[in-house]
Amino acid sequence: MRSVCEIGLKYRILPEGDPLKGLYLRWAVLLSLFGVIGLLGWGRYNREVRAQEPKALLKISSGSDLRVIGRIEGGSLVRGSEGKPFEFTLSGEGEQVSVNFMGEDQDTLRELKTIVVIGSWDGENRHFKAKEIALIPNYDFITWAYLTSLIPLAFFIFRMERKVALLYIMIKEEKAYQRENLS
Amino acid sequence: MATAIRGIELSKSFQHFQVLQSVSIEIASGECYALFGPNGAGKTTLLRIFATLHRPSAGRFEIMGFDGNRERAKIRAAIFLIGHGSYLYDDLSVKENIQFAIGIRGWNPTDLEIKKALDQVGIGRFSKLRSRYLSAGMKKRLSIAKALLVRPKVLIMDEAYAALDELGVAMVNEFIRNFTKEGGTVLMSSHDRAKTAEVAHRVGVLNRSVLNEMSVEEMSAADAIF
Amino acid sequence: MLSTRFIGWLRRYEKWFGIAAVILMVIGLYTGLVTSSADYYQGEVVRIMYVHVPFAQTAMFAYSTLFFCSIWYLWKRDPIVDNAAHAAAGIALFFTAGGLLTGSIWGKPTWNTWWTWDPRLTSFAILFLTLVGYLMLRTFLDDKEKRATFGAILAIIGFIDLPIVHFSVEWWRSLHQPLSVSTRGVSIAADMALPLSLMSIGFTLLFTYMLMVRTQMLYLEYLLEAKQGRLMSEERL
Amino acid sequence: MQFFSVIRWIAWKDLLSEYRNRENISSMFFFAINVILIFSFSFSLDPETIKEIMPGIIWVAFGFTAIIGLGKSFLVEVNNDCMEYFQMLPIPKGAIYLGKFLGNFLFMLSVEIVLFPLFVLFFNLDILDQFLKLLLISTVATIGLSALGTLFSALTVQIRAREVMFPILLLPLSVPIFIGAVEATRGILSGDAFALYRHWIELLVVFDVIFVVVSFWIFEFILDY
Repeated sequence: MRSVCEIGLKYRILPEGDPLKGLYLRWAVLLSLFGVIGLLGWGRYNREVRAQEPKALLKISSGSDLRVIGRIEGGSLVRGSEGKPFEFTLSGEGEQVSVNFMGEDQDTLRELKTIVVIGSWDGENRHFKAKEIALIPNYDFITWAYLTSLIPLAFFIFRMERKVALLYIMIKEEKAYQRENLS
Repeated sequence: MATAIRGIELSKSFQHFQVLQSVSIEIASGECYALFGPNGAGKTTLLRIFATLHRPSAGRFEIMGFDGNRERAKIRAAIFLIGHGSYLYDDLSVKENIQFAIGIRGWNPTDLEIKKALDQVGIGRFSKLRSRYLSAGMKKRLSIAKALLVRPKVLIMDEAYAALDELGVAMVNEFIRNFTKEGGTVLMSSHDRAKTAEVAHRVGVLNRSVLNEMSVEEMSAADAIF
Repeated sequence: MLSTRFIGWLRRYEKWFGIAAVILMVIGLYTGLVTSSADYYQGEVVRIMYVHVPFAQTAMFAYSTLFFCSIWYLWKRDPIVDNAAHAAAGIALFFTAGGLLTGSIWGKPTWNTWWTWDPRLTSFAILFLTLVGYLMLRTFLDDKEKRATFGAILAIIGFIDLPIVHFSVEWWRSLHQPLSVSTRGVSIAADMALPLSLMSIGFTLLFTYMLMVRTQMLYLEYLLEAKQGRLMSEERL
Repeated sequence: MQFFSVIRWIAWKDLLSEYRNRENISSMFFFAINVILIFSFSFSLDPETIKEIMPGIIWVAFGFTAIIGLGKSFLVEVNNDCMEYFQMLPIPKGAIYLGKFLGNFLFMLSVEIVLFPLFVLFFNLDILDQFLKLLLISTVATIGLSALGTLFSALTVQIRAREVMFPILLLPLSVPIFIGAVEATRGILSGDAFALYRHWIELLVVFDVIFVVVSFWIFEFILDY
């Protein structure tokens, strides 16, 4: 069994140039790449997930494909059946809008629950026609999950790579690979 | 004469500190080889490699023709180490300690044999004493008594005379003389040139992890060997 | 015996693994966060899956690597395999912690609790503790061979123990907790399967890359110390 | 038959030393008594609650006993470098493990047997008619605990921070033993039919077999690293 050191002498594995410079450059590119994806995700969130409060809804006259978040008022829910829509009052920040929803009964459709309704708004009648009901958008959990896992991961790998680069530099300076020290 | 111990280019480093560097050594059967050297020269390390307690970082060795890396069990059946450790259990008596140490090797000596061995090393009257009350010299004698009973082919003694009184040294030398006469091989380290000269056939000086061999006469004649 | 030739090989090929991992992860994150649809039951929160599942998978993968490297080390006693095992343990600890963390964050909105004594969660917690014990044991041992061997023993014992832990907790849980909170995976729609598999493969490649880098790191640390140690030994000559 | 004689010699040596100094057993025993006392002060003693928490108390006490007793079991081998002597012996090293394991198992079990009457005394438990079943569970659980504990004791005895490392390694990995033992004990104390907790005993037996075999095989590497 030969010592590790001795074998190390035979195969020159030292890098050319300054390994640290390449490292920083590489990480700058990587971070910007993942930053772009973060921005795209943020854009998608604004476009498709973020929901308005009823108060904001009252300011616009009409629109379609709107997302509104609010709580179903107690006692206001009228369950629909065959062809008849569900009717309920959605409240939030002191304002209320009446909503009707054509569709199947869902677990989420219960009194005092916070939901998101997606549909069109008729400003004159203060009436919202929902075609879909979604869950509350808890994007903060997603954000936290990604940030608390990917940022430490990046940091972990970065430190590792930096250490390797530094070690190569130190070994180069120590001249660990030169034959003269081995009898 | 057959080779009992052969070390080829042995190196050993601890924590990146190189203790031995390419040490080669060859000892014939029936020979007593004494290692000298300053403290920290690597004597104990070399002996412990031959006793299969350490693996060499580089190089290989053979004992009684068995390879030091692959046939360790066979080597272990052939060697016995008298080292710094006493290998005793404080709450067992001297006799029980011997019974245990020999019995676990697969041989149960009779009371008479144990008594004979203990008498020979001069601690026969302490055989019922718990070993926690033994002095360092008595523990050394006890180790030699074990060696007497085990009858190994190769005996490795680290600091052969340490902790022994004059009678003890004479007893050890007598033992080594008989042992080598019967064909056993002794590899020992020592600091006492005069007493070693009485039994050693060859001498090696291990200094700064390099081994220099010389004859006993050269050693006795020299002013200082390291 | 693997040798420094192996380190040279790692140095030459590591970048391809890194690049492939980054490409897959970029596409995976894009499809996962931007284009894929939300889950019918869980809503948007299901997107945590694309980071949690790969983390957990990689942790298991890293621990298996540690196990196989440990067996290999006990068999061949090759120091560089020990470096690889040590590297795998560090990476496994990181991914286990990440898996527990993301799992906890995912658990709050879906099961309305940060922690439940689910067999998988429990085995992961045990895995975490075992890895911490492994790394602590290594720091407390001075002798290089002893450190490698004792670490390998612990890794093997822990790996064998893990399925038993999982099994016993499963039995225990079926006794004490109503299984109303189902912790089984969500059914996977096609446009969810794409980002998930991309991220899984990407993380596997990333792990390979990390293992290569970290093995080099540990080996070089050893080499540097050995170099300094030899200078020390030579001063005596 | 050298294999069995090695086991016998090691166990003989451990039992004889223990008989002479009683260090291990007495420290295990008094530590466990302290745990029981503290528990009996900290919980209200109405019979229903006791039945609910008793299995936990019993196995916490036994767990601490294991940490105290097993953790020290290899100390005596290190004191005079006896580990080195074992390393140099031309015998199968697994036999040394089995010998130490046997000694540890007997110490643990004897402490547990002495402790059961104390549980009856302090907590007014009515377990005497179930004693044989409790003994069975203690035996299978203690085999697993001693198997792991003996191995980890050998692993940690030579390192710094031994007292810290031993429980850190032992406790997480012995989770299945504690789950199985507590559940089976609970089954006995609440008077369930044997079939209801039989699977826990089977789990413990499987654990015992796996870990005795694996430790036996792997112990060689601890002595001959």
